[in-house]
Amino acid sequence: MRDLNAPANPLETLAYIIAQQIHDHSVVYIGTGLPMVAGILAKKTHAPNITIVYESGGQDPIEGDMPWSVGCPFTWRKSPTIMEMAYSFAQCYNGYVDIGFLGFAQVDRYGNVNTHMIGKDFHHPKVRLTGSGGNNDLSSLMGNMVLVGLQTPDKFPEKVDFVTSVGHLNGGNSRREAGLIGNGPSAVISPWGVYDFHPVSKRMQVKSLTPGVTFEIAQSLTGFELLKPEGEIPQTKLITDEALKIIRTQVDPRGVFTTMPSA
Amino acid sequence: MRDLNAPANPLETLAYIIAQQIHDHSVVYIGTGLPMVAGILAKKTHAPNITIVYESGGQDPIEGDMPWSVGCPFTWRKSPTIMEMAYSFAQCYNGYVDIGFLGFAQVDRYGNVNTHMIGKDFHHPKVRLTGSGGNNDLSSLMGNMVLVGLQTPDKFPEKVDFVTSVGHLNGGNSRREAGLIGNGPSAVISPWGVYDFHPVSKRMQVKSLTPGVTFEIAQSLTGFELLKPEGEIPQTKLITDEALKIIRTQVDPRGVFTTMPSA
Amino acid sequence: MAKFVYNQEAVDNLHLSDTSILDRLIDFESAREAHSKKEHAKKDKRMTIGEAVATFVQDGDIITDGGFSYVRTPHQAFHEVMRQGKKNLQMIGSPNTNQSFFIFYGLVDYSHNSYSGAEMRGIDRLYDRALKHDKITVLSEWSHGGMAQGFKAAQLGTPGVASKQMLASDIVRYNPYLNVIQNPLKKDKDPVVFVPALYPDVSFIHCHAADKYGNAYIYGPAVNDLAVAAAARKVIITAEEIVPENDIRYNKQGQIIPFFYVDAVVEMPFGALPGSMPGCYYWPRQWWEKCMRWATLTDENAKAFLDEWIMNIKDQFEFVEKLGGAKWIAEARRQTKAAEGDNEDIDFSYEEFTLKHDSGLYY
Amino acid sequence: MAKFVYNQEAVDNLHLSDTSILDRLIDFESAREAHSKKEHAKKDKRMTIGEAVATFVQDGDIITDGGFSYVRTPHQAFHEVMRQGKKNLQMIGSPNTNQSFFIFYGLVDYSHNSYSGAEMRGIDRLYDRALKHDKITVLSEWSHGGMAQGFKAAQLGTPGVASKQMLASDIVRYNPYLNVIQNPLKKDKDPVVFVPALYPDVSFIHCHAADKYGNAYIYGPAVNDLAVAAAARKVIITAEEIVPENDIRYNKQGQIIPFFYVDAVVEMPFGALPGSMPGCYYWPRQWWEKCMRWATLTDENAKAFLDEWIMNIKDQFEFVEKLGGAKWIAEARRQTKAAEGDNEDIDFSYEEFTLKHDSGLYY
Repeated sequence: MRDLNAPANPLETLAYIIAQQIHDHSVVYIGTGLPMVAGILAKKTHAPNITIVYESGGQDPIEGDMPWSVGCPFTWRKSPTIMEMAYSFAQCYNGYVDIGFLGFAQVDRYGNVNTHMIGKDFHHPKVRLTGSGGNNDLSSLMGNMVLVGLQTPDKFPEKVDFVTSVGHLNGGNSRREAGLIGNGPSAVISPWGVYDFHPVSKRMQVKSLTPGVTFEIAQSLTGFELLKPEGEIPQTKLITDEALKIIRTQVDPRGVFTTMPSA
Repeated sequence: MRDLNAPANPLETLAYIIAQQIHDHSVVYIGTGLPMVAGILAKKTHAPNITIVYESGGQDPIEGDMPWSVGCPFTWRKSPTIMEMAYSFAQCYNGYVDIGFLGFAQVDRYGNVNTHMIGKDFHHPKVRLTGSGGNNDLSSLMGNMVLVGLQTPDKFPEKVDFVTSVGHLNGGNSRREAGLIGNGPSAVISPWGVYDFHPVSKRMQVKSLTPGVTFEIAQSLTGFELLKPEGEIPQTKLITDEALKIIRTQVDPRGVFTTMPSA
Repeated sequence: MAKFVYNQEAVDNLHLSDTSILDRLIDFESAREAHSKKEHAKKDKRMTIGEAVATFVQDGDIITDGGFSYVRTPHQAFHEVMRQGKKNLQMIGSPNTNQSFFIFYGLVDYSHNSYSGAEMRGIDRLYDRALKHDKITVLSEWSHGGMAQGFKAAQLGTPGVASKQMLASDIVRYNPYLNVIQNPLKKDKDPVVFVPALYPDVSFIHCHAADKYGNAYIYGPAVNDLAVAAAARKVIITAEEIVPENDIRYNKQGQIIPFFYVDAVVEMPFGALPGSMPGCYYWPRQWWEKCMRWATLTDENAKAFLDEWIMNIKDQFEFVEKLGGAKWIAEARRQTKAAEGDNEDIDFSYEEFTLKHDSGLYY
Repeated sequence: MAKFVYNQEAVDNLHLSDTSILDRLIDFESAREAHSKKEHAKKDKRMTIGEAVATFVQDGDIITDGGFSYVRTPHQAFHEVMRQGKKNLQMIGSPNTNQSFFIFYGLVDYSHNSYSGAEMRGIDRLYDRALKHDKITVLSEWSHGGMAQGFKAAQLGTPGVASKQMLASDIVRYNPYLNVIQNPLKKDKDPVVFVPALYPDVSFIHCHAADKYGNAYIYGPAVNDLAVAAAARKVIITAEEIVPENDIRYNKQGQIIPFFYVDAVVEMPFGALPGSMPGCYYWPRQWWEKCMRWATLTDENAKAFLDEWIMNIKDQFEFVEKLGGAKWIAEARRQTKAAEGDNEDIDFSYEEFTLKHDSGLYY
């Protein structure tokens, strides 16, 4: 059992912020980890009528525990149907999915994502990561991708080490000219801020910041120049006590994804 | 109940000859009509270990009545699986099907088939026929297609009115050069003869003729020049009493496909 | 001005002066937009077939059916479309069952063909006459497999697939959607047909069971239906029965259409009549024999027959009563179960309809 | 001399000097020939996993698995491949579960990647080290969806499909199989990735039930398995149980592989261990935690762990005994049924493996 009185940790905060992106009545494509927490939190709070879709084929499972994998039984618990993988992604292409959430190891100013490797040499990387999984597919096909991850200058670099998934490519209309579908990523969410993209240049800009984080702090945690919006920067809405309790008691009671990693 | 003592009619004869093309242990793709009779006859006689596949998806049904359509329950009676239509045809592309049987309204010297129309004007044909159905698909993909139909100079014309399905196209290597799969049709079967194709020119040649039919008669029933094989022309093996009885009592006892049409 | 690049030889052969009529079938952007704008939440979508057709079928739509020929085709929904007298429709399907009835009553102007007719029961003489009298314009010829690939391409989320089907045949010369390209993997010449993803406007799919949200279950051959359900801009489910959502979740496996593809759910027992419905009822064979052997002989016969069985009928229950009511229901169920191996074998012989003999019984 | 046209930028980026190593994965002609030459009649294909691997896996083959990550992956069949010490294998799969174990023991030289790792349990440190020490050559990078389209293209009988996935990413720059072409339907520039049909040599698929001929039934997510079963030159089915043919015919619906795709049928209860098997058993979570958190830390740890659980084990029954035998079986069944909604909800908490705490219990 988790300590219900401890202050919210960054992962819980993040899960809450992600959940706020989800509108009720939508079809939501969920990647592994925090997006699962967020999707289930949203369904248990402000968005009870959403339908969750997973890449291994489960969709619209009945309520149960937190899935430990996108193929876990909790992702297809009494699903009306389980899609073959190719068809599951195709639902994004065909316009049936309203919003998608995926993680990143690195993201650049145009929302291009790297989950392949850290380092400059493909053959001898500093660290080899997982590769695409479904990350590229959703990014290529979705009109409304939300990218979720930690924020440091290394994780928000000038240029990602490998473009696993195209966001707004080189900005402007370059994504569309390259033939990709949909409008590309709509937001990037880190524990320190929520970012979106300038409507014309498609450069990443601050949308709201976590209380206590100034634009200068956010910039110092970013490896490229962030765009600053006009006027005062809104504060990201903090996690409510109620949402925190729901995460700890109902959504992720064993803290699979929302406790800080142990060894 | 059918008269068991009547002499074999042309349709029964044809069904028997078709059945002889089927080797045991093979996977057989069956079109509507006489090929169904032939396939079931083969399974009940010399080829008990064949597996029958139908275009609407049924395959390997348990024994039952004669199907009245390629979508009829008897084509998927307790089938282990029923394929979606696209996948059913793909089994031919992928090499899982050993032989296929289809009908024609017209066939030319290279085994090109017409099931679209009789006449020269697509917009105002003398008769509009069914169109392709699966005819083109099997012809495009199979290495061993057998074409089955009636034989008159109009039905074996110099040039078919519409190339629904490519056989050997313009002869020689033209089928392969056009990009089609497999070796093209291996035989044409009519009540009067069994024909195959010259190995180099791919022109239709006589393989065997029904007893009583001479090369000259066969030629007179053909709208193009038939190739005559070296030496004596073999006689097509006549339907046996046993096979005739099996057709009339077990395969098609109501004569759906093997009695001559009434009004 | 057409949006797409069409096979010009086919455009010429088909005498199409304005190719923009071809656009919508392959217009992915508008299909994606339609899919994204439809209701995505679980809402009760039940309505009558009359409401569903009035709401979701517009004049000019490209409509398609599910099922295959005699099997699980949404005939009764189609009959309602005919009764509502929609205009300028295009039809596409493998096969295009019922198309010639629509043409006969002036609803359908354009056809995309892969097969018309009734297999061994003969060619479609109504379609033949319509063609000769310029009542129908063919927009594209297909093979069953080629059209199936077009629907599958849509379901699979691809702009199109390379095909070895239809290549070098006259079908390609009468299909503006098919462009022959070089296989990009091959050094030597290797032509393939590029089959585009196909997006009909309205798909009717008759299912065994659906919940009120649209999750819909099919037993027996699915044919192209799972693909067409994903592709069509509007999906109307007619179902033998409406079941609780949990029946789909707990009891059904295999061929299921997800609810968020679906626009309307219609409870419609006997909705496949006069076709057969796997597990439920066999086809009335004499009905088809009378249709093919007598009704299609002349336009007068056709009008009498189709008026009697389609235009002047209120709903499918009247159709069943005309077939023989309760006795027909029991016999048709026994027949299909026997054919499928779920009833002890029975004698399938019957009094065939011929021009000389109409028993008035249709089973 | 390679048979196909490869994306030269990717060939250069991957430092491939001889591209003929790439050919077999997309060599349709040889796949078709293999399919056409295999046994097409119903024969009893039962054999042990040892016989199946010895007969159907050759050095140099491209092997693929079924299932997804922890779920229904044919781990125990893979363990036998490792014990038999096959060489120069290529691996492809979405994800490529187990690949790094193969590389560690020197069986696999080439990989086709769409994902390696264990989701939230971390990156694959064994694969990371293998790459840095030049023990593995990457032949192609994919997305899950792109690879799935390649398998589907094979099942669908097409040389390839146009895709909007992977476009403009570095994946295309590290995948020689992907050529970017113009969408033939569009007047304006519209790039698409041509994804070729993929034909692995050997596919292992772990199923719930198979008959002795090879008709095989899958419950739960099918992922890519129906496609891979149609595509692979050789298909080895391992099954939780061997059922009479009539059980498939009368009782099973949905995801079924037809017998004539199949070369070997292996009765193999617990064949998905240490993964989970829908309806049958849950995954041993601590086993994976020990694997990811301890075994992959150093090569010494890896050898100790993999020797203990794979190389020095006779069969899956020994594996089960090490997990806890009968008690594990009962608990794992209860867990998966509860997760799937078929057992009353239970408490899923457990003693997590950490570097400081190994309970020795793996459920």
